[in-house]
Amino acid sequence: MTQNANAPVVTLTEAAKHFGAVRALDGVDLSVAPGDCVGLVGHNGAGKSTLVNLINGSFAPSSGQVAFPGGAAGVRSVFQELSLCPNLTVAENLRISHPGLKGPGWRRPARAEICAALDAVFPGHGIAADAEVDTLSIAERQMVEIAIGFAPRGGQARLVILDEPTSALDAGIADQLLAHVKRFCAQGGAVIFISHMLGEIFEVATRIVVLKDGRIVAERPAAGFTRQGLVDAMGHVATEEAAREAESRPPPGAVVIAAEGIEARRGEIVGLSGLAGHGQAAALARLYLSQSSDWRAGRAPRAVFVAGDRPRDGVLPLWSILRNITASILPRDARRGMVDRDRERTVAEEWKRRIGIRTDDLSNPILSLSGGNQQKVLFARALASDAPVVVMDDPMRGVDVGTKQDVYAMIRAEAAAGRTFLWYSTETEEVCQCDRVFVFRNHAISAELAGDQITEERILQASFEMQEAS
Amino acid sequence: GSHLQDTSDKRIALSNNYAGNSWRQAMLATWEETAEQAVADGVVAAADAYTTSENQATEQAAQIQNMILQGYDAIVLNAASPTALNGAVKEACDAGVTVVSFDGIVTEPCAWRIAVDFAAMGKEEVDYLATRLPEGGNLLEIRGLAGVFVDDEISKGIHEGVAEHDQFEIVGSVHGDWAQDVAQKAVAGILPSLPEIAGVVTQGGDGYGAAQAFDAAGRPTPLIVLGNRQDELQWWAEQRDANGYETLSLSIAPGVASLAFWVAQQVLAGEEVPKDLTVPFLKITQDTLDEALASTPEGSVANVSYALEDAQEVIAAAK
Amino acid sequence: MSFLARHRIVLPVVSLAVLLALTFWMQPRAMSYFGLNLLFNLAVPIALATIAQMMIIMVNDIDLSVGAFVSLVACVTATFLNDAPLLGLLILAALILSYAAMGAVIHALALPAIVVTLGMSFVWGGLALFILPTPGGAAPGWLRTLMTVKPPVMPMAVVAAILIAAVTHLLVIRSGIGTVLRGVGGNSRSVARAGWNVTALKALAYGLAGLFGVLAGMALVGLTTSADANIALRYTLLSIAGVILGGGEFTGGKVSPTGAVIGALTLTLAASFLSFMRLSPDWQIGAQGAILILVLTARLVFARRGGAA
Amino acid sequence: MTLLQRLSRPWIWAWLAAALAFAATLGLTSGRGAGELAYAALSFGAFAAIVGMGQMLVITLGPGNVDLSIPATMTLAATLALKVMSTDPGTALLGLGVALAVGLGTGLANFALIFLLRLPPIIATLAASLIYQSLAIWSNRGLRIKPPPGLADFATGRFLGLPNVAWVGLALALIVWVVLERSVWGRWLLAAGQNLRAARLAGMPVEAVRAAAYVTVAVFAALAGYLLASFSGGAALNMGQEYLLMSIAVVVIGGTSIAGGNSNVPGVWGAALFMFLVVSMLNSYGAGAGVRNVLTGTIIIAIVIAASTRRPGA
Ligand SMILES: Nc1ncnc2c1ncn2[C@@H]1O[C@H](COP(=O)(O)OP(=O)(O)OP(=O)(O)O)[C@@H](O)[C@H]1O
Ligand SMILES: Nc1ncnc2c1ncn2[C@@H]1O[C@H](COP(=O)(O)OP(=O)(O)OP(=O)(O)O)[C@@H](O)[C@H]1O
Ligand SMILES: [Mg+2]
Ligand SMILES: [Mg+2]
Repeated sequence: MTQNANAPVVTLTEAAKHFGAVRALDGVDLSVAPGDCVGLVGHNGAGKSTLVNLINGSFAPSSGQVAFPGGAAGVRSVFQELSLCPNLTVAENLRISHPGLKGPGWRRPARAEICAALDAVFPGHGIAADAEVDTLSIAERQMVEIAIGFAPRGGQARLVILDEPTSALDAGIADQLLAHVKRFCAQGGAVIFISHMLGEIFEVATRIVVLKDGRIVAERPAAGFTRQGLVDAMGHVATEEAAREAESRPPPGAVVIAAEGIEARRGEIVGLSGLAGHGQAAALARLYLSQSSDWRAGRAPRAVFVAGDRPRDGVLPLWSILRNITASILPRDARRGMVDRDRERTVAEEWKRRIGIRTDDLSNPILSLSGGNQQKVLFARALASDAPVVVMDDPMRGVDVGTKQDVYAMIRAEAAAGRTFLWYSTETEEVCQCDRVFVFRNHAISAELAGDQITEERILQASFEMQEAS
Repeated sequence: GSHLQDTSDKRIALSNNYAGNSWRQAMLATWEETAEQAVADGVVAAADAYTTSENQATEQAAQIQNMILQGYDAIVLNAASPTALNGAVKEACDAGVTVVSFDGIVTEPCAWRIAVDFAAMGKEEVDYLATRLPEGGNLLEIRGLAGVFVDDEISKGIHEGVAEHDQFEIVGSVHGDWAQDVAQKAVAGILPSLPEIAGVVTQGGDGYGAAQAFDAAGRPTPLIVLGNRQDELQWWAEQRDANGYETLSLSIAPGVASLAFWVAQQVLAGEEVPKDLTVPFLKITQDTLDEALASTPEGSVANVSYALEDAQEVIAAAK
Repeated sequence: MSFLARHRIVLPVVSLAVLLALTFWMQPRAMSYFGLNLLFNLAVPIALATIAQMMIIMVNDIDLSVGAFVSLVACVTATFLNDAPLLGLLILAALILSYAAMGAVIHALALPAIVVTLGMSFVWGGLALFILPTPGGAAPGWLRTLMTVKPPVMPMAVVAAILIAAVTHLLVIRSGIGTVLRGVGGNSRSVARAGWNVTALKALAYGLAGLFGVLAGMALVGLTTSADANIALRYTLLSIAGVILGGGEFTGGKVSPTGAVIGALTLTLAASFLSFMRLSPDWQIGAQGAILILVLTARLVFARRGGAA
Repeated sequence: MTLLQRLSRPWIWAWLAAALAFAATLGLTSGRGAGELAYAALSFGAFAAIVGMGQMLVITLGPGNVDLSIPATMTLAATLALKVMSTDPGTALLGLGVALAVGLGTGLANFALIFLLRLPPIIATLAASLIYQSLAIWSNRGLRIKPPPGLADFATGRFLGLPNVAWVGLALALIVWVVLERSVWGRWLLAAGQNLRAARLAGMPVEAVRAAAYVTVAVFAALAGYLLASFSGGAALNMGQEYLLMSIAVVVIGGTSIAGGNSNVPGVWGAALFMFLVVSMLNSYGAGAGVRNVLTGTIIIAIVIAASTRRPGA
């Protein structure tokens, strides 16, 4: 059976997916041909991940069709929530998705193939094929997962769907990925690239598709969009200008925290930066744990935590959205040890409104929310408390542009009211929102930057110094 | 006899599979008494007791193998299973160790057996009931732990007895696992669906629990055959004083461990001992109740301790 | 990462070695062909049962029915397999298949394995009582011969332990399908997304557990020469302890077959070690608990060192 | 609430099964003895329910959490309490105090092994239970001491037609239910069971919660042991044995998720009644031990399947 080289890899016609009353995807027409790099954007909960799941067969469409004119072989997905087996080695994880590796001696080709794939996408990655995945950092895991997506696996990748692949990667590694995507498409592969970082979309996409509330609201070649036009199409009122509005915050007050070599003052936003996996997240977690107790929880905690690795560190999966929001403020609002359920609902409703969690009922399970909306719940959980210190571990992972601007503003307002923020981020853009930045390299602080010193170049310089020297 | 050799350098071990009830505790106490005295008198060099943590044949088999390794000259054995220890017992015999089993005996031919005729015990219960209740009636049977040899033997004897005395009918049968609370629970559960009960046949240790269950259900207390536990005997005495209650109590005496000790000593001394010996069970009747109650420590089991002479008698009787 | 954290097998090996050294010191007779066989031959069925448990723990479940299942197999072996070998084999095969079916049902209906296996433990126990209401039966001659064979150089128990460890290591750690099975324990969603039928994989893991359970029951009868319905009930807890002692973890598909075999040997040896100590009968039971705690406390050192990485 | 939603409550199934077993038993006597049977079920179900509720709190902590020392704790608490009381009238409260102190002690010891030595709870409680068993043997050599008459009368007595022990079990159930459903502490427990790390990072005192759960189960077991010994006329070394599997069975049949983070108090009581009634039913029908075991197992699995397949989204 011969195929026209330009026949689409996948075609969706009127594809829809409903979860009960929720119309996650509401009739979508989309076709991806070899050589296409489709940038898929949309607000949190727009239906992007649902679309991906329709294409890779995780969900059957409620109505409409998903067709693969050339067969479904070679269609790969890299998921938003990491999906490697943490107990297996990198090479063994390749084995899981490569049934062709069989018989005695399968390990050698497996190691060779995954090394080649990693080298191709992320030159100089430093990941051993025999390393167990749970010893790798989250960025390294993401790299492995991407490499498995592009690996030949006994055939040839024809369409690779990347659902927010860069959310855990730092800028340098993300650039390597973007370069690889471009090469891959130039050689006739197809990619669907989902990201909330519009810069990346503009860099790789040949075509941009904007999803809004489960429908495609715009689909044009990338050149046909401006950044602002894209934001408008996604339908969020906040403008990026809001981000840099005049600062009218009082000067920082007394030192409220000094640990792990990090010092922060009252009302200050302190950033932690550096390449992913250089000890920032661990330092942050230790710092938070030292501020709270395994044994006691008072009405007024000293610090609260916003997790970035949602399934591991944040979400309480069996609970409703409501209970997830109020998890950290139970002692404060309790009466004689009993939860005040009316007050709990009031607080949760208020934060749903303030931070814009997309749900019609707070009693819905937390897992019915899209990734970005789950992240908003974690924000609400922290901000709803009165703790003077807020510790944030890459908290904007998967949050859409519009919401990000709102959250930035909210953080600045809270800081002005006297809260201190410790903010680890993999995105330089976010670090630049901070008053002071500590750059990590090899599990130690390599630079402390303040005010005007906080620029992308200075941060990169501090992150790489050692590597350049050695 | 002068033909016997000196056993003062011999070492004997007790392999016990279970310590979780008052019968076994009394057995261990009797062993300890006998052993201490025998060691002090220079009859044997050592007589150590070992108990497994779980009532399981596999664990006891391992224990026997360890005793072989430790070089004991004789192993006195209360076995978790009559057949599942045969492998280990054979290994012991092959290593030149004398094995004497009692209460829970083993079928391996190389071992000695001090058996209680459990089937006869079950039958005697029904025979007794037949003398007391000539016109017969409904019986409730309380069994022990399913799948265990003793349970099956006693039950067999009971059914044999019922076949013989056809005025009786077993209308209900429950497993009480030889535990008071389990028996009480099982009886309480089956009672509502049973017609009037004339007698209860038990395997020992369940009588008091059964009486409690009848009481709680507001039913008249039937004729319950007891099993020599002190609390049963005391309950019996109370009932007797209150309303002239009359019954029978029988069980194997825990002191049979001391008998086994002396048999092992005799074998080591070179005495010709037949492989199969029997001991009578300890029976308490209306007449001997007060005497038995007086000699039984509170919360324990009626007991007799056997001396060397008793062992020699048993051996002579079997020859 | 520390040496110990990388090689979780080191700890079980060291515990076994220390315990063995202490045993030899207290009871030099044990240091012989004959002695080693006596010390370890009853560990062979335990090791097989531990491997069976490990297959289930590998896919993130736990099996509370291993002991009852091994007892049932022992009863079948001592009766049907002895009297009518063909029928016996058929029954054993059916038991393995029913184990596989149990795995498939647990996964397909998303049932908690602990409850289903708890229920099945009653079922296996009941069936065993049907077959052998009273202890008895006899081991088939060939099985008895196999379990009492005296190979040159090393006693049967040691040879068997090495063989079991080697075969299961190849099966679970080295082979491709073993890797996928461990993947099910690590992240079954990812395995499903890669196109595997996870229900079939679970059935396979449970089927393997059933197979090793059958081997355990047969080996046990070969040693004891007969069976009863309660013969191996304690294997349930022993096998769980063995897997953990061998460096396995309850969740996440982290298991070590070699470690599991060593764990089973260690548990068996610990009991012997205690009987060599000649404690008062009151404390013999408690000492078994204490030694279990001691051996496992070594994990603490391991965890502290590993945790630093 | 629709019928379907009602059926989706996992505890309904335990109660339905208990009702069926009850009806089937009475079918044999065409209704005679209903009161007696219900009374017996409530008496004996109470013990299973009390230990079951303790076990439920621990199982709620998530996979791998279970207390296997319940039988040993029951035996040790009962043995020491009855020994201290030595059948003297007026010592019931002293005995209760001793029993609860034993529970507190074993609970703390279990948690110390789990927390300080980082032993997996299954192994820690199993190993510790052997030590408690030895302590019980050593302290009383298996002698069966009778409870003081007043205490025995209380344990076997009734109030408003229900057995006193059932009142105790119901009161505890109410307390546990309120704590789990309404209190901050209950929320912490449920959160810790879903994702311990996330709960800790949300500022919850997870170690305190874990310790409290392990102490509570031991105290409940001790109380059950004290009551059971008083009820059945003395402590025996093997008295708690059947509550090992029973405590787990009533929790899971009652609809508590074994994956943690989700517990179910009414279900524990339903399952406790069921476990008594099913054995009574099979005994009444004259089933032998083999049939009884096979049917009990089959029914347990059937309940779990029924309860789980009706759960929407499960
Ligand atoms: N299993 C589910 N049950 C109920 N609702 C669901 C489920 N999965 C997704 N949804 C809903 O479908 C909608 C689309 O979700 P989807 O995950 O596709 O969003 P997304 O565009 O990927 O968002 P994000 O950028 O935050 O990842 C959301 O409103 C979400 O709440
Ligand atoms: N890239 C590598 N990094 C680290 N160790 C390696 C590497 N390649 C091979 N080895 C080591 O070499 C040994 C042989 O490995 P390999 O898996 O290739 O053998 P094989 O012939 O494929 O055997 P099998 O069939 O058991 O997989 C292993 O012990 C492995 O640890
Ligand atoms: Mg998404
Ligand atoms: Mg290889």
